[in-house]
Order: sequence, then C-alpha cells, then structure tokens
Amino acid sequence: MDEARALSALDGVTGHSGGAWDAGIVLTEVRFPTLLNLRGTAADAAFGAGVEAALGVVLPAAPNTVSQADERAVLWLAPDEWLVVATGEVEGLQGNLEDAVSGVFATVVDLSDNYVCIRIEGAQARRVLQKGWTLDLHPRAFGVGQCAQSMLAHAGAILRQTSDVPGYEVIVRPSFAKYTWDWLVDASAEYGHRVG
Amino acid sequence: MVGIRRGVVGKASYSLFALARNALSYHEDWREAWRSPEPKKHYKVIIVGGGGHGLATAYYLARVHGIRDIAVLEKGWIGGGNTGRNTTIIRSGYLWDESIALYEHALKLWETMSQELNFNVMFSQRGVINLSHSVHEMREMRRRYEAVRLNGVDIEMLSPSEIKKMVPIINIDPNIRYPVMGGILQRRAGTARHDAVAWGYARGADDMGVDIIQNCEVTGFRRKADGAIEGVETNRGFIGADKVGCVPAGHSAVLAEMAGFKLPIQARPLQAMVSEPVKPCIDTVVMSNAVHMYISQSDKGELVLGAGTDSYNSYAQRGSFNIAEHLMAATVELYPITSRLRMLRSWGGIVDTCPDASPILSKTPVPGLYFNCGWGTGGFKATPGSGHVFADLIANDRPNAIAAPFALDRFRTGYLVDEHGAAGVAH
Amino acid sequence: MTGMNSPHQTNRITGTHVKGGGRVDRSRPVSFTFDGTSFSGFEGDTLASALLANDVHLIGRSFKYHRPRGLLGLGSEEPNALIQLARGNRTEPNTRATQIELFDGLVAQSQNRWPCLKFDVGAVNQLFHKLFPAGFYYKTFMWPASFWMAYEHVIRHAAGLGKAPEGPDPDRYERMHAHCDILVAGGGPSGLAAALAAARTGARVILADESTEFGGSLLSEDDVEIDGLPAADWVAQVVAELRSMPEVTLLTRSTVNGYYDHNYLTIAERVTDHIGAVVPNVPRQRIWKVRAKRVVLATGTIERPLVFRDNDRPGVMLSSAVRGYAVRYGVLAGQRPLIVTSNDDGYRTALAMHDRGARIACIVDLRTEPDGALVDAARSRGIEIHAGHSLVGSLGRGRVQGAEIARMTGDGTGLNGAVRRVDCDLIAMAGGFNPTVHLFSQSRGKLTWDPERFIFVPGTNHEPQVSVGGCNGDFTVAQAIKDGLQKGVEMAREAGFTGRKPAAPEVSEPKSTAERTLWLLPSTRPVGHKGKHFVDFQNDVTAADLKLATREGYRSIEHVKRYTTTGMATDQGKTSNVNALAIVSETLGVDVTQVGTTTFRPPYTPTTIGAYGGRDIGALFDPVRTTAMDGWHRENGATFEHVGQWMRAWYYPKKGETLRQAVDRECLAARTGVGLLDASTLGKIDVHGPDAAEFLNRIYSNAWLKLGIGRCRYGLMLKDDGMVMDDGVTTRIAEDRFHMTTTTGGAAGVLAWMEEHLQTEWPELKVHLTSVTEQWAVASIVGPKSRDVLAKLNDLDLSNDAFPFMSMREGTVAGIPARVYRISFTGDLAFEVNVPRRYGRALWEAVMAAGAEFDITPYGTEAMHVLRAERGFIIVGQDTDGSVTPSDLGMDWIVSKTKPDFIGKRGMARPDLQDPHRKQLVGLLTEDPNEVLPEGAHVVADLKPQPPMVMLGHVTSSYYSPNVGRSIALAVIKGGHGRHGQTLSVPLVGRSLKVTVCEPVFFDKDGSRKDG
Amino acid sequence: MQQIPCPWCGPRDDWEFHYGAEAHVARPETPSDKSDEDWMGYLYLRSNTKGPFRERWMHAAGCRRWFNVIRNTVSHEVFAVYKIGETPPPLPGEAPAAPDTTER
Repeated sequence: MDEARALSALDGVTGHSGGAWDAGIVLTEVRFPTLLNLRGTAADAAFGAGVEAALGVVLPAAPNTVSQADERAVLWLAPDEWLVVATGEVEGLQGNLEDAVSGVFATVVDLSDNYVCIRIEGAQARRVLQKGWTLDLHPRAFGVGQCAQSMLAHAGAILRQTSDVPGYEVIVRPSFAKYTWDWLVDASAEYGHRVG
Repeated sequence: MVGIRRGVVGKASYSLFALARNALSYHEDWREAWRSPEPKKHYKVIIVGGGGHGLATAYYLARVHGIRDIAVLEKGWIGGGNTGRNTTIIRSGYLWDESIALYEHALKLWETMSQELNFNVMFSQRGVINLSHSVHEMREMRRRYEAVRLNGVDIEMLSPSEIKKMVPIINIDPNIRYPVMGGILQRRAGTARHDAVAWGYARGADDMGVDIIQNCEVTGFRRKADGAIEGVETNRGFIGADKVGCVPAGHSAVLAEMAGFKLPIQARPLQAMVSEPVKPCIDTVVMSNAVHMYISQSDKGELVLGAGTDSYNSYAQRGSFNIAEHLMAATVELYPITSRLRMLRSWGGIVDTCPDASPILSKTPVPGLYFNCGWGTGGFKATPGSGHVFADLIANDRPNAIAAPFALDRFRTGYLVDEHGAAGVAH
Repeated sequence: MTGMNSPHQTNRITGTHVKGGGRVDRSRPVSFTFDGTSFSGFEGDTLASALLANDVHLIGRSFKYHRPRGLLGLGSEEPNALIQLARGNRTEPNTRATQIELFDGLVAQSQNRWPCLKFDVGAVNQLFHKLFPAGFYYKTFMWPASFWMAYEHVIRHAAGLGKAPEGPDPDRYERMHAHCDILVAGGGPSGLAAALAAARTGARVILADESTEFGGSLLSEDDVEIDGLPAADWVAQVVAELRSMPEVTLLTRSTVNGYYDHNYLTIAERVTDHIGAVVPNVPRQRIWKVRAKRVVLATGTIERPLVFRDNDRPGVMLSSAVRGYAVRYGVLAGQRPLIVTSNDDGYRTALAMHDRGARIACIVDLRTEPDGALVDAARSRGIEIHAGHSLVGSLGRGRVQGAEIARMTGDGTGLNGAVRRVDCDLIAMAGGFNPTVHLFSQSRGKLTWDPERFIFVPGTNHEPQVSVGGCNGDFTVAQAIKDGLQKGVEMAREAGFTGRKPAAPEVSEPKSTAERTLWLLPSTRPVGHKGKHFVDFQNDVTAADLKLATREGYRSIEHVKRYTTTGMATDQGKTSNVNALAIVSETLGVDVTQVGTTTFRPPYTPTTIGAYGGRDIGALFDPVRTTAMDGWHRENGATFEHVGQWMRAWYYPKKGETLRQAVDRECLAARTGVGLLDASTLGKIDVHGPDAAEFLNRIYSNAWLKLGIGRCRYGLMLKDDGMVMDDGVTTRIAEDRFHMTTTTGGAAGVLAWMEEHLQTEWPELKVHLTSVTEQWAVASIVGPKSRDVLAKLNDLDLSNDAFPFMSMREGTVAGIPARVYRISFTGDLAFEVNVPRRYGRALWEAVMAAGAEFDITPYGTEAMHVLRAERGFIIVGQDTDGSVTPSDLGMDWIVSKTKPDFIGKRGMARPDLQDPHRKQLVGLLTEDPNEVLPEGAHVVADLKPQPPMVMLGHVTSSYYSPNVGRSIALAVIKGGHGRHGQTLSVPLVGRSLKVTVCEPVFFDKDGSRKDG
Repeated sequence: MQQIPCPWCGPRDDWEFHYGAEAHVARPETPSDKSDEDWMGYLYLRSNTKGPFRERWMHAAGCRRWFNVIRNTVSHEVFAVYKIGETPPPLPGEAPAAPDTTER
C-alpha cells in the first residue's frame, strides 16, 4: 500500500505542531493504528486461547478494561466484543487472529479506517476531558488499564487512559474527528495547548 | 354570549364597569368563580379529569347538549396537570386532513372564547412560525403548507429575510450549523393564558350547574351486570353515572387499566422553562424541529422555551437535564441575544403519546365509558375543540365526523394519522 | 464622569472604635456609576452596600404599580433592587444589586421606569390601583373582541422589567462534569463543619457557596465566638484547612442551583463577573454538573418580612440584612432605625446598629412580655421597647421618614390603643427565619410543617442526602456546627470512608427566647382599604389580593399563586412564599398543610441561558460529519446539503451556473458520458456469522438464503406494522458474511433495530453486526463510459459476462485495494468503488484524472435525486413517510409470497393496508414540459376556484429531467395505481396545473441500459 | 438525570441509553395465526405502569447490550437489573415468580 496517498480525517485540521512548551495540554494524532473489532464468546476457552496466541495479550474479561503488551492492546467494548489496537509491525495480524479463532463462532472486522485516534496529554488533560466527558476520570475511578465508551461532548468515543501524566487516547469515527479536535482545542484554550 | 350568563347560579358579569363598581367596595363583593360542592350520589355524566379538556367537555355538554347533571372529578386542583404546564401555543397547521380539521375546529373556538366565557383567556393571535433548516425540511414544510392551505386554513411561506423582519432577534446567517432556510407562518395562531382556560371553562360550566369537585380521585370503575358503566369509585366514595368520560391526560393508561383495557399510550416527560421577564423582544411564536426548541414571549415578558420529550416512561413530572441543556444551547444558537438572559424556572409535564402522535377520542370496550387522551405534545391548542367534539361523542354515543378518525379502532385496522413530522418537536 | 464630587459616604462607618469595620478593603476605593451618577465604594462592596453607603435608597420600581423600591435583603433573596448592568452587548437585565460585586468602572442602571427612576410615568398605575386587583385582566379587555391585540401591545410594553442586549454575547461560558463523595451546598457554619468532617475522612468533597467568601451568616454577626475566636476567624481557619486538602474542591460565587434525579446537581459558578474584565479564554460563568454519592444541604435560612401597611417603602428592610450591611460591609442602612420584631433576633440588629453609632428610634416587639439577655442588653443601652405593639404602617415620600405604631389586642388581631407616630429613617423587619428548603424540595424531599415554629422543615428525603443547620430548622451556630460535623462524617461513612467525628467547638452566641408569629400585622383599617400590605414585593401582590383570590374560589395555593402571581417573580418567592401560604390558610381558617406547599423547581436562582449552553454554540453546536473526499468537494466549488449530521456535495456549479444549469449538466453527463458521485455516507453494516443469511431472510421482505457469493441484491426493510422502513443493496461476501448498505439517514436506526432483534427475539441466531460505514470511502462511477474509466485503473475483467450486474469483485483500483460493486442507482452502467477511507481522496483524484479524457463530471445529491427519479427509484423518507407499504409503491415484486414470515408480513395484512384506495406511488407529467411541480404540492380531482378542496395526495419528488427532456414527478395518490392516464389538477397559489398520471418510470423503461 | 445501571458498564446517565418500554413482550412465533386484534396488541399496546415497572433499556453509547430494569416510573428508583433471558426478579412487594421459560 501506498502510505503517501493515505489521508487522515485530521490532515489539514491539526495544523502544524507547536505551541508553548509548558502548555497544559498536548494534543497528538495517533496516525493509522491497526484497529480490529473482535467478536466472540468470552466464556469459550478456545476463543480466549486463540486470541492470546495470536496477539500475545490476554483477552480482558472485566468490562471497560484493557489488556496490553508492548504495541498490542485489547479494549473491552461489550461482553462479546473487543477492540484490538495495534501499532508497529501489524502485517498479517488480522489473518493470524482470524485463523486463531476459526474453530469457534467468532468474527474479526478491520476497522482501522473506521476510527481516528487522538492522544491528549498534560497536567490539565483530565480537566479538559471532564468538560465533555461525563464519566469520572479521577484516579480513584479511572486509570491506566481502563477504557470506556460514552460521548465526548457530541461525539461517540472510546476513551482509554494511557499514562499517569495523565494521558489518554480518544477514539472517534473519522467524520467526527474534526469536531472532536476542534472541541478539544477550544476546551484547552484556558490552559494553552500544543500540538505534538 | 348572553346565554350562559342566565345560568343556574347566575353570577355578575366580568367587565371594566364591574371592576370599577367593585373597587368602591374594596373588591370584597366578588363571588366565587365556581362552587365547591359535595358530590351527589349520581350524575348523568361524570367527567374524570379537571383539566382544560375535561372542563371544556363538561361546559359543552351543558351548553350545546343541554345536559347539566354533570360532575367533573379532579384528583388535585383544576388545571393542575398539563393545562398549567404547557407553553400555551395554539395553531392548526398540521399535516393530515383529519388533524387539520380537529385543530382548526379548536382554533375557531379559541377566537371567540373570551367573549363566550366572559373570561379573558388572552388569546393572542400573534402568529406561529415553523422553521426549516435543510433541503429535506423545506420539502416537508412545503407539503404541510399545501395541505393546510388547501384545507382552507390560513398559512404562508416565509423566506429567511421575511422571518427576520418578523423576528428581529433570530440569527439567519446562512453559515450557522442549522441555517434558517425558510418557514411557514400561521397568522391566526398564537398563544393564550393557560390557567385562564381552565378557570374560564370551570366558571362557565359551574354557571350552568356543573359540579366541579376537586381533590376527588377516581380509584376504580363499577360496571353493571351487562358490562356497561355504573359509576366510579373515588376517595370520596362511589358516585354513580349513566356515562363516564375520561380526560386524564398523562394518567390515561392508569385509568384504562382500572377499566380493564390497555391503551396504545406511553407517558413521557416533557420540559419547558421561562426566562426572567424582559421588555418585548419577540412578538411571534417560533418553532424549530431540527434544533428541538420553540420560543415565545409571555405578556409578562418571560421568554417561554420548550424542549423535546424524553424517550422513557415517567410520571415524575421532570425530565433529564441534558434535554434542558440542549434547549438552552439551541436558544442561544438561534437567538444570540438570549445568552445573557437568565433561566428563571423550569418544569415538566407528563405527556400521553400515541404511536402516531395523534389523539384518541373514542368509545371503549366498556359501554358508556369514553376516553379522550393521547394528545402528546399538542393538547393545549386543542382544548376547546377537544371538549366540543368529545361532548358530542358522549351525548350521542357516536363520534362526529371530526372525531371519527381518532377512534381506537385505527390501531387495529392500520389507519393511523401519523403526525410525527408535524409534531416532531413538542409543541 | 460627573466630577468625583467628594463621595457622600454618609453611611459608611468610620473610625476603629467599633468592632468590625466591615470586610471591605478600605485601601482600595473603586468608582462606579448608577443611573449616570458617579459614586465610589470599596473593593469587597456589593453594589447594594455601596449605594447604601452613598445614601442611595431608591433603587428600582416595582413590576405592576411602579412603586419606588429600595433594598430589602442582603443576598440572592432580594426582590426589589434589580439592576440593568453594563452596556451594549454585555448589558444584563434584572441583576440583584445585592449580588453585584463592585469593581472599578461598573455601570449600573435602574430599570422598569421612564423617563427616570425618580419621576416614573408608569407610576400613574398607582392612581388606578383600585381597578387593578389580582386577576383584573381576566375580567376585562374583552370588548370589543378584536381589540385584545391592541390592549396586549400596551400591556406587554408596560411589563418586562429590564432589557435584553441587542447583539450576541461576547463572553465565553463553559460546563464541567464533576464527581464527588460529598457535595456540600452552602458554606456557612453547618456546611463548613460538614465539609471539614467529611474531608478529614479522605472523601472527595465539593463545597459550594453562592457568596464571595465562605462563612455564610457568620460574616454578618459580631456577637458570636467559636473556640474563643471571632466567628470570622474560625471560618478562616476551617477554610485554610479545607484548602490544604487535595481532594477538596472549594467553589465560591457558586450557587448550587439544581437538584435532579439520583444525586445529580448543578452549580452555577460566576467565574469573572466580579472583576469586570474579560480574561481571554476564561469563561465568564461555568455550570458544574455534579454526580455526588451523598449530598449535605447547608443552605441556611431566609428571613421573613412582616406584612404591614406600605411595608415596601425604600428603607423597609429585613433585619438580618440591616445587620449584615453594618457588620459585613461597615454600612449603616439608616441613622435612626426602627426595629419591628417577632423575636430576639431583631434585638441583635438593634444592638449592632446602636453599637455602630445609629440612634435606635425604638424596637416594636410583637410579643407582650419580651425578656432574656438580648432584651436586657437593649434595655441597658436605653433603647425604647414597645412590647405588644403592631407596626401599623410606614410613612414617608420616596423613603421611610416615620412609622405608625399602636398597642395590639391580646390575640394580635386588632389594635388596642392610640396610633403613635415615630420618626425613623429605616424600618428593620425581624419576622423570623424560614429554612431554605428549596434544594431539598427540588430533590423531591417531603416538607413538614412545624406548627410550633411556623416553618417548613425537611421531612422524608428522597435522595441520599441530609440537611444541616438553618435549612434543617437548627437556628443556633452551636447546633449547626455540631450537626454539620456529625452529618458530614456520617455521609462520608455512607460513601465508604471511615473516620471519627471531630470534636465540636465551644460556641458563644446570644441566647434567644420564644417568638410570636403574626402573619398580618393589625392596622387601623381592614386590609385593602388603605395603603398596601405587600407579600410579594416584586410582583406587587398584597395581602388583599390573596384574600380576594380565596374569596373568588382560588383556594389551592397553586391557584392562588397563579391567580395573583405571588411567588412567581424573579426571586421565586424566597421572601414571600411562606407568608402567602400562611395568610391564605388563615383566611380560609384551615391548616397550612391543607392549602398545600409549593414544589420548588430548578434553578434556585435565575441562571444565564448562555451558561447552560456552554460551548455548544457556533461551530460546536452540533458536529458536522464529512467524508474523505470533502476537501476535494470544497476545493472544487461544491455547494453542500445537510443530510442529518452529514454534509454532502449538493451540486458543483461552474462559474455563473444556476442550480438548475449545474444539475442539468451533471445529469446529462451521467447518462451520456460518465459521472462521479461521493456515496460514502451510505450506511454499511458487516453481517457476519453462520446464520447471517437466515437473519437477512427474516428482516428483509424478499428471499436471501440462496444469494450466491459475490452477488448483490436489493432489499426492502419493513417495520412490523408493514410500512417501509429502509432499503439498500446487500452483497454476499462469503458463505457466512454479508455487506449491507442502508440509507444515509437510516444507518444508525437500522443497525440498532437489527441488534434489538438479534439480542431480544432471536438470540439463537449466530450473527455479529458491525458498523463499517466509515471504514469505506465510496465513489460511484456512473454512466455508459464508466467501464472505460475504471478499466484504466483496474486489472479486473469488467465485461458483462465476467462481472455481471449486481455482483461484486475484489481487486485494486488505482493501486488501492478495493471492493467494486456493479450496482446502479441511476439504471445506467455503474461501478461503486469502495476503498479504505484513508484512500478515499486518492481514489477520487485518480478516477477524475482517468476520466478526464471522457469529460468525467462529478455530480452531487441533487443530480443523484433526478437520475434515480428518471428510473422511478424511490428514496425512503422522501417518497415514503412511514405510512407507505411496498404495495403502495408498486413493489409487490420484492415481497416474498413464500416465506412463512418476515418482519412486516403480518402488519401488511391488516385491513387498512389492503384498501385499494390507499395512496399509491405514481408518476405525474405536467402539460407544459418545462413546468416543474413544487415538491409537496397536492393533487386534486375536483378543482375548485379556491380552497378548501379534497386532496388525493401529494408530489413527493419533482425535477426537470434533461434526459427525458421535460419535467417529471413522483406522487402518492389515492388509488393511484388505477388512475394511470387520468388528468388531475395541482392547485397552486393563484393558478393551477394540469397533470397526467402515469407509471412512475420516465426513462429506460425496459431497464436495458444497466449493462452499458 | 437518572442513572441507569448497565449490567456490564455500571451506572451511566440515562441519555446513554435507548429506551425499549415494557419488557417481556415477545414477538409472536407465528404471526400469521394472530388476529388483527392480537397484532394491534403486539404492535402498540404496552403497559404504561405508574410505579415499579419492568422495562427494557439498551446501552447505546456503550456496550450496546439490551437488558431489563425494574424502575419506579414515579420516583425513578431502580430496584433491579437483569439480563435478557434471566428470570425477572419480583417487583417490590411481590412474591418471586416461578422461573419463566417462555419469555425472552
């Protein structure tokens, strides 16, 4: 594939990187991670084992949690649904996963283009998100290793915490990416933001 | 009308002269607008529900059909349900012929109501504008416009600049998220003082001998051996009746279950709110489906704002905060000057909604028991028309031409009057 | 500025001989204007305290009678002193002077008066006041009937208080979600104590107070000591400790204004209002939306006014407010105050004023034998006390100059002695305190009437919460703090924390003895005969009005309220509700509880609409969704159409082209050469699993089990009522996998509806549904030359045999992995190329480049509509409206007769859906081929000169078709299928058009063009 | 703003959900056997209980699962949450029902 011809929904939106070095917020687009929607029966041992074999990550059973190993993360989305987020070497990942679960009722759908991923990091990141995210992001309620689906302002989003800075990834559909980015920039205005 | 002033009880007529005369006696000689009688053992007709529709039904039963042995039973205080909780909009510009006929019948009665009742209900024909914000909405609006027009009812199409002329505070910038692309205006439409409608009908009905009994809650129905209605059980004892008309708005399903049948109705919360009063800044009622808001300004100066319904069943008379929040964002978006005005008071009603967003005016499986309900978000504007045709239905035991399409049987046959488009926003 | 004429400051307490010179910063004077006159005050003043310090007492006019009004209260309960603040687009009507913090350059104006506050023409209403009792407008303005609009015009302009700004708001607002273990509403003694006790357990606490600083009533008292410290110092100590705790959020200038279900509360924070300057990017106000595990209500009390004749004159104030101005702001509201009191608290005001240099005119005590420490203290200072007396009425012009007092009968219902005049310049009313139960009531807590103390107190609560201190009926500081500490720790424990209750401090405060409540002070003449006894100051509702309402049968408190408008002003009855209720119950001779209680609703104090709207305005009001090719459309001059949240290219006008010209050009190109459409917004659903075909067979009206792999089929979805819901082409990708498409608007609804059936009706079916709408960017290459264009980009065999109509092939297009569907929404040869979204624009540009030699023409949604209408293809939602069956559309061919069931089958069998006279889809041709019917126009058989006339149906789609060479239209007409060939009429305004009914297909009737 | 307890994701604001009205109304197995009256019942007639009510919700903004809730439609108190296919818990004050095998 010709990556030079690939365009993200945020191209032309995020502007040039820059901003004050001490800005309270750093916004970055995570460009084209591989995203696979995985459906199957959690209680089926063969399914879990297959996933683990293919990804090297244990299938998270607890709602709204994330299993992660190196550049592979599996996010719980529903009792029979997960989102695989992979960066780095992903060649053949979908095929391997499909093969690994082929013996059971399970499906894998490539959604790498169905989402855009924005990273928001910085001392004020939690405060900025809480302007439009209703779920509690206080460290007692939400931390690294957790994810949740809800709305960020008016865009449906998957949110996961990726660092204790704190840092988060916001996964939205590409048609909502510009809105989400603009919203984050606007919400960050009082703290200043920098594009990473 | 002179007729009702020679009623059974006979009260002094209201007028400026009466005010002046009573001023001399420090207004100490005004008589009660309606009596508070004890319920009798039996009535010819019992109306369950002392809201605008119920009181209007009793009034027209007495006035048009000469039946005066009537009790209106109200579980709380009259006009305390949706009559006193709506945003007072009156119009007849619906989509289907059946609806236009019903609401236009009501609108005509509104036009003479203050004089007929000798009670100023402040029916203000300041016009109602419906906005369109997309090509699709413009198409739907044109369809409604033509339907209303060809029914012989007044309606006009407006361009954005014509709308701006009538509503100077509206934002018609074509680049906003929901640009105003056009609108339809019904000039005869408008608003009225909601509480006054209940009081005016109560006074008029009482004048003709109707007993208005407040704090009287119906707890069950009693039926004769042949299945026909015999009367109602209440917290003040059994009251017999030849016929019972139920006009219980939000509680229609509860009463129907008492009578042993189900209605295709769900009770949903609907919210509205008013701002602090300010000097006149909007003289017309303006509604917008796409952004889910409608606005008018009361004579007191309050901006009256209405929102959409919540999607869940509730009898709590309160909706979810996000609906109110959206309403206010939409208000600022379309009317930027409202941003610094303050929301003063919010409230919620229980709306009884039918699958086709049209009401039920119908006989029921129980002979002698009639239901008038399911008005959803459109009940207030229908008040006089609803009462008028429901009285006719009760008196004659068959629906007249206006009421006929709104019988319960339509849910069996599939002949729905689907007004979702026209009633898409609560109003 | 009108020359800083040495500020009056006649009432500002100077010198240090008195304790507490107020909490204003005397080293920082600020200047402001009121009605154009310059004044000065100090930082820490409110507009109210600064006006009082400048001896300004006339501040506003009342709503109905335009009577002169001054300050009544100290805080958000103020009904009279409403101010039009600032100018231009920042002007703000109806702002309470008591809550406006002074800053340099503040501009304030009085309102509801013309031409000026002192000489208000509207005050003429007072001359006719006898004609204007409560509800007078229901009784008049009815004749002649046509005149109401004229009457109304006058009434509207007389009402309304302040003025709205004329332009958009330049300021920024914001909303914030927050979660906590304990939310404490109110930062007075009980709230501070509760917050402290809860915070020490480690719980997350939010403490919010509507004032500028914490402390509540303690800031207005000079006779309270806590642990040996002046009360204000204790407050500072507690606040300092709270501030040091990381899990505590302290919000001042923040009113907890809404209490919703499941402990969801809103707080309105005034972030920058008090500094009078715009801080870039910082919101002016912020709404906090808090979900709290537990709530402590510590909202204090509001003092009751006393109802006597002309109790609204400027200079008649609440006693606690008078004390507050003296202690907190160092301002004497009058030099010669008279205190009328039902209790000991009035004596504290007398002492505070006396000790700051005021000469107390006298204390009028409703009680016959007042005693106790406070009374003794007053006596020892030589203050005259008239026990068992009534305040008969106030005297003065524009401001209180005196009062009439007289001894009362023993039962307090009449007078029993001569009326005496007392000179005074201020009347302080101490009528007892009402717990501020608004938030408790909002949360659906049940109020209980305490008949001993004549107050409503919180009864059964509905939410997990507790009330403490004044709002719970505990009026002493000692009890408030003790209770606050106790309940604070209890709430923390309920929220899952452990901790011990901190020891209660020693509190020294004056002791109070019994009070005597009289709702209506006896006067020389019956109420309503002389002067006015106000209950609701802002709405001008008097005791006589309330009595009139009950006389006329308005007896439920809700009826009284609505008939008289008592309690419905911008203060929402904070000072009037209980008085009104009590007067009504006394008049009716029934218990207060029988009259009913008012349910309080949000917000507690009026809150700007802008704050609730937050940043959801302008570009952020609602997302606009765009496709991968959106940038290209914009760069190439497309005009856009909103379709739901999507922005779709509508048409691409070349320089100087009208819509019609552009669309004609696009339509011709797509039929004669090649056109290109961005179809990315169509809904796409991956239907996957061994039972996928069976599932489709149940939710579509036609048959799906035998569809071959790689083959496409058009499907119609019905609802269970038999009406058309959505349509689209679905393709079998593999034995167990289908790619479904839906309409743009229907995508989300169809997915949800299918999920519902899978999860709740047919859980045995093994099918997974995944939305892939945005995974794919879609370019439709359409027209006879489409194959030629695609062939340049593709290595597939595109021949009709190798790649037949209604099939799909996977391959690459322009080097991009693609799925190519040979489906058509125009009837012509067409290829729908799907590529991963990131390559959408690259694909589009490659196709445009490859098509250049064929003059490829991009077309938008308008041409798409025309092209499909030429072939009679419906658009769900345009040609259908939820009341149309497949049969009505002439689409019986897509309804399986053999399947035993599918969704919609039974519904279609209902009697009305079988009626041959239903509205059915037909084509319409106008007489004049250039005449395009308006969409939405109606069709009649029997044309009348004017409405009304009987309608048969309406035009659903109508265009000029350049390919047919005339106008075409689709319509739904009663019995339409039997009317082909008939001539009908379309009545328009001022003219009518004749139309001929035809089959709804206008072009390529035999469908032969699909293969090119 | 009510909180609806999603059995998987936990309590969430009510706007995150799609409301499904009365629970335990199964689509008839063989619709063709049903009278017009019966079909009206299935299409349109739903209990509209004032008080504790068994109803369906779907966590639209989250896991997209349907589930059942017993909620008081007057007080908004939530008494119980149970998954599709599970035996409905008794309404407040009601004796436990026998396991239900017919309804989903």
